[in-house]
Amino acid sequence: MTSNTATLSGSVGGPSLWTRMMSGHSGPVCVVLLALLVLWYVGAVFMNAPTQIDRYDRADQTWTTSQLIEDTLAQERPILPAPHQVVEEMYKSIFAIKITSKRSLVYHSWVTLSSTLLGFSIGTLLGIVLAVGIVHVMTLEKSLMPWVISSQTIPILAIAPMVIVVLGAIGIKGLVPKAIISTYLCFFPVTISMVKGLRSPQVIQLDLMRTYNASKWQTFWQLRLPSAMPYLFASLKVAIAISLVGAIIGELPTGAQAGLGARLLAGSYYGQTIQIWSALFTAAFLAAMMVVIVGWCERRVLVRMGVSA
Amino acid sequence: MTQVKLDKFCLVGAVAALLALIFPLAGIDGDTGKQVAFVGDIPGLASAMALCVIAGAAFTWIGVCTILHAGILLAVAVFGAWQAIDALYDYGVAGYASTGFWLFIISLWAFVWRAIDVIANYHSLETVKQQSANIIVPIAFGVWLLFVWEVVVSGFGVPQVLLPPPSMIGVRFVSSTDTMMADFYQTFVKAALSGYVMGCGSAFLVAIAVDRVPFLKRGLLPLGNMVSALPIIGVAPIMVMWFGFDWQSKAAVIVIMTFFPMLVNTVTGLNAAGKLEKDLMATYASGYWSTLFRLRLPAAMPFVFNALKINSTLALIGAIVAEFFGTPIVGMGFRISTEVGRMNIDMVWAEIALAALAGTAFYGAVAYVERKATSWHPSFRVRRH
Amino acid sequence: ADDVTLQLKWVTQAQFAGYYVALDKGFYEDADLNVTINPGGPDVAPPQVIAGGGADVIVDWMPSALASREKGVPLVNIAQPFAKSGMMLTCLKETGVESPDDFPGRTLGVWFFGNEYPFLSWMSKLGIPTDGSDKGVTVLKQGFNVDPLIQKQADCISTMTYNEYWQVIDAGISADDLKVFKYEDQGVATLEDGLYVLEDNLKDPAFVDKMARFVDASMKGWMWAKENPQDAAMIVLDNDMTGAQTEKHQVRMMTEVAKLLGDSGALDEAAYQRTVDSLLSGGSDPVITKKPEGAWTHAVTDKSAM
Amino acid sequence: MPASKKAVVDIKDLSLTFQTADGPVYALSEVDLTIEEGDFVSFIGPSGCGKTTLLRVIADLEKATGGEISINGVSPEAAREARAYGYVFQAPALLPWRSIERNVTLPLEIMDLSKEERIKRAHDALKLVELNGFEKKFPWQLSGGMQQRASIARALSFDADLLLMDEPFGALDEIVRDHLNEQLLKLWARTNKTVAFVTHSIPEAVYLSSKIVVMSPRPGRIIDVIETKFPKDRTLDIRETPEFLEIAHRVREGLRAGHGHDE
Amino acid sequence: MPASKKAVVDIKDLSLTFQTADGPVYALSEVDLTIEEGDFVSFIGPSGCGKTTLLRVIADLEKATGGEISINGVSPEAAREARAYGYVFQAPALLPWRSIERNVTLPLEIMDLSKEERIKRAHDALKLVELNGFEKKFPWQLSGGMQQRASIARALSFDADLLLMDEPFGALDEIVRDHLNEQLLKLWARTNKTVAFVTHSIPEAVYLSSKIVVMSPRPGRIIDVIETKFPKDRTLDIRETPEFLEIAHRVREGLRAGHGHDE
Ligand SMILES: Nc1ncnc2c1ncn2[C@@H]1O[C@H](COP(=O)(O)OP(=O)(O)OP(=O)(O)O)[C@@H](O)[C@H]1O
Ligand SMILES: Nc1ncnc2c1ncn2[C@@H]1O[C@H](COP(=O)(O)OP(=O)(O)OP(=O)(O)O)[C@@H](O)[C@H]1O
Ligand SMILES: Cc1ncc(C[n+]2csc(CCO)c2C)c(N)n1
Ligand SMILES: [Mg+2]
Ligand SMILES: [Mg+2]
Repeated sequence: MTSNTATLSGSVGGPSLWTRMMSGHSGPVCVVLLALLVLWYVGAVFMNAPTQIDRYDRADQTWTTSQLIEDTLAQERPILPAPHQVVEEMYKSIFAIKITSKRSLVYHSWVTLSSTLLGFSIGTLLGIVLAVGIVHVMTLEKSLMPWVISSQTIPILAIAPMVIVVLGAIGIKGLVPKAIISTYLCFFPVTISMVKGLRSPQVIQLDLMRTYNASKWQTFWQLRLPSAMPYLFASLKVAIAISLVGAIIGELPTGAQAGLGARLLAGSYYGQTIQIWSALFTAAFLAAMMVVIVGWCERRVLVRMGVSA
Repeated sequence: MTQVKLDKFCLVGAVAALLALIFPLAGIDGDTGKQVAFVGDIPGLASAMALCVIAGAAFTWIGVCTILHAGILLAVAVFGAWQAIDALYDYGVAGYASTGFWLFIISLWAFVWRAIDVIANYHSLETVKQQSANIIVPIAFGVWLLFVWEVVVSGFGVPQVLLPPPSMIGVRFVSSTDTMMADFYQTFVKAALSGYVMGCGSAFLVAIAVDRVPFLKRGLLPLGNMVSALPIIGVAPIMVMWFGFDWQSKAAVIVIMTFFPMLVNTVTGLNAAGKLEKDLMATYASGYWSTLFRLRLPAAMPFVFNALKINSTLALIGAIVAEFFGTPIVGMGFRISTEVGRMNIDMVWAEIALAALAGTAFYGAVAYVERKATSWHPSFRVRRH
Repeated sequence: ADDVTLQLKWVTQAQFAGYYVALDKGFYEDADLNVTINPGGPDVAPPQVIAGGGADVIVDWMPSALASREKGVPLVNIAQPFAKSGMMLTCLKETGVESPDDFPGRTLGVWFFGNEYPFLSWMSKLGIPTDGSDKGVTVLKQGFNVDPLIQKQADCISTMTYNEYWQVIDAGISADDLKVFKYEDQGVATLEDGLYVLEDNLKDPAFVDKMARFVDASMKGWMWAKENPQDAAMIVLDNDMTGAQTEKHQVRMMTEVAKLLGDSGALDEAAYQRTVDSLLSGGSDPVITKKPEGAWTHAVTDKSAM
Repeated sequence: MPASKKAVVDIKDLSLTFQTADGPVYALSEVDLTIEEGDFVSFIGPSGCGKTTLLRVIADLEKATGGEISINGVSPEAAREARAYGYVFQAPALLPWRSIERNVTLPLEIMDLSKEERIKRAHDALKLVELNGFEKKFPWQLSGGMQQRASIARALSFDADLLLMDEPFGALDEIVRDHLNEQLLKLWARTNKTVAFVTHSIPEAVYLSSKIVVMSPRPGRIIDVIETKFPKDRTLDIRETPEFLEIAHRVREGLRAGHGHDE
Repeated sequence: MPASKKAVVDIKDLSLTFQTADGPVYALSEVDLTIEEGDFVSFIGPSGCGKTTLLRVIADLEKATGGEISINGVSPEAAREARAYGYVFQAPALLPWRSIERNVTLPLEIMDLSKEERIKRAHDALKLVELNGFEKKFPWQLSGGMQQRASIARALSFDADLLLMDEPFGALDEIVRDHLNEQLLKLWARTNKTVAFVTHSIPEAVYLSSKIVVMSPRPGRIIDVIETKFPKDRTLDIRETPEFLEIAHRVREGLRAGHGHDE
């Protein structure tokens, strides 16, 4: 790291770039990434070593440590694939292949992303609507809330096939069933947070609206919703990640024909760890991108709401 | 005010019950070509419908004002529900239910909803009364949901391999307690709880570390997003590969699932303290840790509990789902996937019910602690408006 | 053309090559059928799908189909393309497992989700408890792949002759290092991939006719696939939406699957009887409790033979 | 009391007890009071004696636990629903995500006034409290006194017939305070509004009011009601009149008695 | 000025500009001021003139954009870290999750005092502001004035040599205010503390201070510094002395000039 610092600052003639980089996001991310990368390589060597040694033994082959390290990082089905293997696979399946091809991760990402986005939109809407109902209607709070919670304790993977079958039987196929499963998973964090957020206005602020005899609706728009914004965005970041997971889960019972879920499944079915990891990383990357977008919206909204930087 | 306010729900209930008496109760049997059953043949059901018409009409006028009224409505509804079940199973309406039957169910729905509404808005200074009202509402609502489920499944003749009626699930639940206890111990106690504690705990600590070291905040948080988004079904096989078949791999999956919600909420919460309060601490030259414990953590608590609540449900789901990818032959997830394959869907639902029960209780416990720990938060105060 | 929806038991692979070939080569079209093939997966239960109206005909294993029949899904076998079982238990030689006598105390990987019946009846025939006790075996619910064997989390795992076995080989373990127990050889084989429909539908002659044409065309597909394993594998690959299958693996699978196929699609009554007996003899926990009635018919295969 | 005058606030034997974790707090007890149309009533009393609570009961923000109260002949709830009053809270209670201007237009939005009307009213009200030029600032960019003034502007823009003001000028310097006192008096003289006004300043109370209510603490009671006879269009000069000083003295004595009562 | 006295606060040509979305706000400009040990300095000026800002700069809660400032000879930051001052904010700033007593003991906890010592000091401070009996209540169960007093008690219990008080008595009635004025004077006379005190009340400023700083707004400037010659152990009687009235007049004139300057 230190030599890195030296060359970097030396080459641009001053420490300013370095400090500027480190005070932004990219610099720290790179450093942390680098650290993780090193850890990962070490981990890969250690986790893959036993099977590799096993293989040497079976082949009655003698081996040296450097050879071992080299081989553990180049296995076909490693327990933990090395970063460069994953990158290589991702490069192959993202850039080296036509994006319309079934082997292109871009194609599969798009399949998953479309149901994620649909599910996320419906889920967010549903989550907010439920929260609004719960905050405003005492009966709903007392009767519905416990069941909303219970609904989340139902293992979705168990009922996803039944959902798909039932929806399929009434003619709903394709994108929608997957989106529904994604909705089911992601509406909950939104509901919980929004219930909290919509109840977070100060007592005096609620009193103020009351003196205006503001309708529930007006109090909602003018006071409750703005106060709930920090809660909403925190939950949206969680929800978008979860809705991606939901979309992937939804892909399994449809015969896992396409999408990142199908890739994951096919990968684990054939023990192709590299394929699993590259699908996994693509999914994580997608989610991170979406979280970044939500974060960007959050900042825009907060700035409009006059929150100081 | 001289004008009488008509109670809409009771009106709907009365009218629906009246129509239920007129419309056919059941459809035509495909084999015999005859109507399956008539209201006239079932005295219990007929009287229940008549009762609904009378009670509905009466309450439409006088309104449902007191707990006693609500109780009477509930009692009428319970009697009606009992008769409806009777008609389904003893008079062969199951699978052939028609307009009349469903109208009757709608009538019952109107009564139940109105009664629940009244009880939910009940206020009493006596805590015992208030609390029993608070408990009755979700239970009545839940029992009602189960009833609707039973009636819809039986009434439409849904194949039980798709969705069994709750009565069947209940029988299964009671008759397989041994298996279910073992599954529960494996999945909930061993896997879910330990994963939850480790996941939430580590995320909390990381959140504090991230907050303490701005470098990490900027470097780790964006990557944390990515970890959270690792889809469980991709991670679970890997965890089984790494940590073996037993509960440890499930706990690992849960750690990954619960980590991010906790991280995001805690980091958000740590920034929730007001500017004035921060200034106050600054005037005391309060050190980092002192400010953390005295100001920022208390202010963060509402957010932290948010995450704890969300995670309480995620943990159980995670444990169950992870068991789909390899387990010893015990556990709720194992049982669910195996029994689906065996077409024992009632057992599947019994396990799901157990999961829901455990998860809800878990959530309830967290919510209870939240209420105790953050009673100062505006959301727990002043609920008059 | 008549619409037919076929629900497979597993993902798109050469195990189902016959149907894909029939679709691809226009055999179905020739029979005036408009066939949709839905792949299955680890959590798709074909009996559930057909009961929910999601398919007209399904591919299932007989133990699972008969168990479902007892649970109220009236499945009837109308054809049995696979005459032989491809199930095996594959052990690492180095663990010292030589014969079934060595099983007690071992950890065995087993597929569940309705695929555990053959294993359970085998164990009950051997008199080995599966509860993890000293004299019994410890059973693991095996996941999707062969990792438990390679990582030595299990002494033996379930494999199919046409699939997982080759994955073990691909993982760098030579055939010499493995000890396999074929269910066929152990005399506990049960019938695998067959075609099943709902009993009620068979009352309708038009449906029987449709199925006859379907089975006929499917068997044509199977015969073509058997003769042209290379091309059949390519057709399967074309139909694999995940893009995850490899040509090498599918060709090999096709070759192996071909060895399991029967001469005609008709169910062999003797084999049926053997399966039923094996399932009934499941000790304290038999897979089915009574002899099934009307669980198969030759009505369809007879008609297609004409 | 001429019978022709309409009672805007009519309180009989009002009491209010807060239930807290460590026992009840008797905030108000045996309060009898009539505020007539066009009255300017000041409430004065030791800190914690129940002034805010009384105003909150009038505004239907708190429910009395005993006694009777009617506003314009109807219940406080009905009065609130008819938007019968404007309220200035003791704390500014500005919404942090709205600029000052939009904080002032908030009640007008809720009343569904047209945009021009809102802007116009906000502009006038802000000018009255000398905050013109700060329309686009956010609350946290204002000093304490300026926030207080913004909240006064908000209540004034609302233009209700009954004004409930809880220490509106507490955080202001003498000059601004005098100026606002004057403006308030003018407004009162011009519009025949009824004002209930909490203050801690005896001169302010005497200068502004037609009636001064002196309260004593725990439980909050009314211990003196003093009517002043100054004309509505009074000026600051009256502060030097003996009548003024006499009333101020009486109020001070009442206050002192209230304190003695407590400690 | 006797050279022997130590300068506690030393400000030279201080200026502070806030950058806001719609242009800079000049909050302070060319401020020169020395506060010596044992001084009681009152700041008075129109609302929004920069009094709070100045106190915040002294407390190192805001960084000056120009000029120099030292506290006890060191930078404000170092002074803050040495816990050189106690600060009473314009708003009460009580933590909602702590009872009144625990709000008062908060700084003492931070200073790691023993539990008995904390309770004792909190008890004394609460007694001083007449809040005994409210130890176990939570902030939202207190009236506005009581909250303000709780925050004063918190600052007093801290017992720093320099007290920064931003309108501490704004929300209090005359009697309590007089009482607290007296207590504060006693404390000051007894301990030789240095006090910087923002107020809007001219009599209060004159009564309490050894030095009155009159400010004018936008940009906040010091337009007059008036020294009073009353002894430290003065009583309320001095309010009737001609000297008192003269100073009060001078302050009022200064204030008025400041206002004129602006509008
Ligand atoms: N929500 C509450 N719960 C419990 N006690 C309360 C509550 N609100 C006020 N009180 C108590 O009621 C009493 C009267 O409070 P109130 O706010 O009316 O005083 P006030 O006259 O406005 O005082 P101040 O001049 O300080 O604002 C106080 O003793 C206070 O502690
Ligand atoms: N954070 C900020 N951003 C922008 N402007 C600010 C900020 N804080 C204060 N100001 C401006 O600085 C000026 C001085 O504010 P300050 O709070 O010091 O006034 P003050 O003298 O304490 O007034 P008051 O007596 O009303 O409390 C005001 O015009 C205010 O609008
Ligand atoms: C969860 C799970 N269940 C079964 C199999 C095994 N499998 C692979 S192909 C096949 C035949 C189906 O036609 C079977 C049973 C598995 N790998 N994972
Ligand atoms: Mg008050
Ligand atoms: Mg100020």
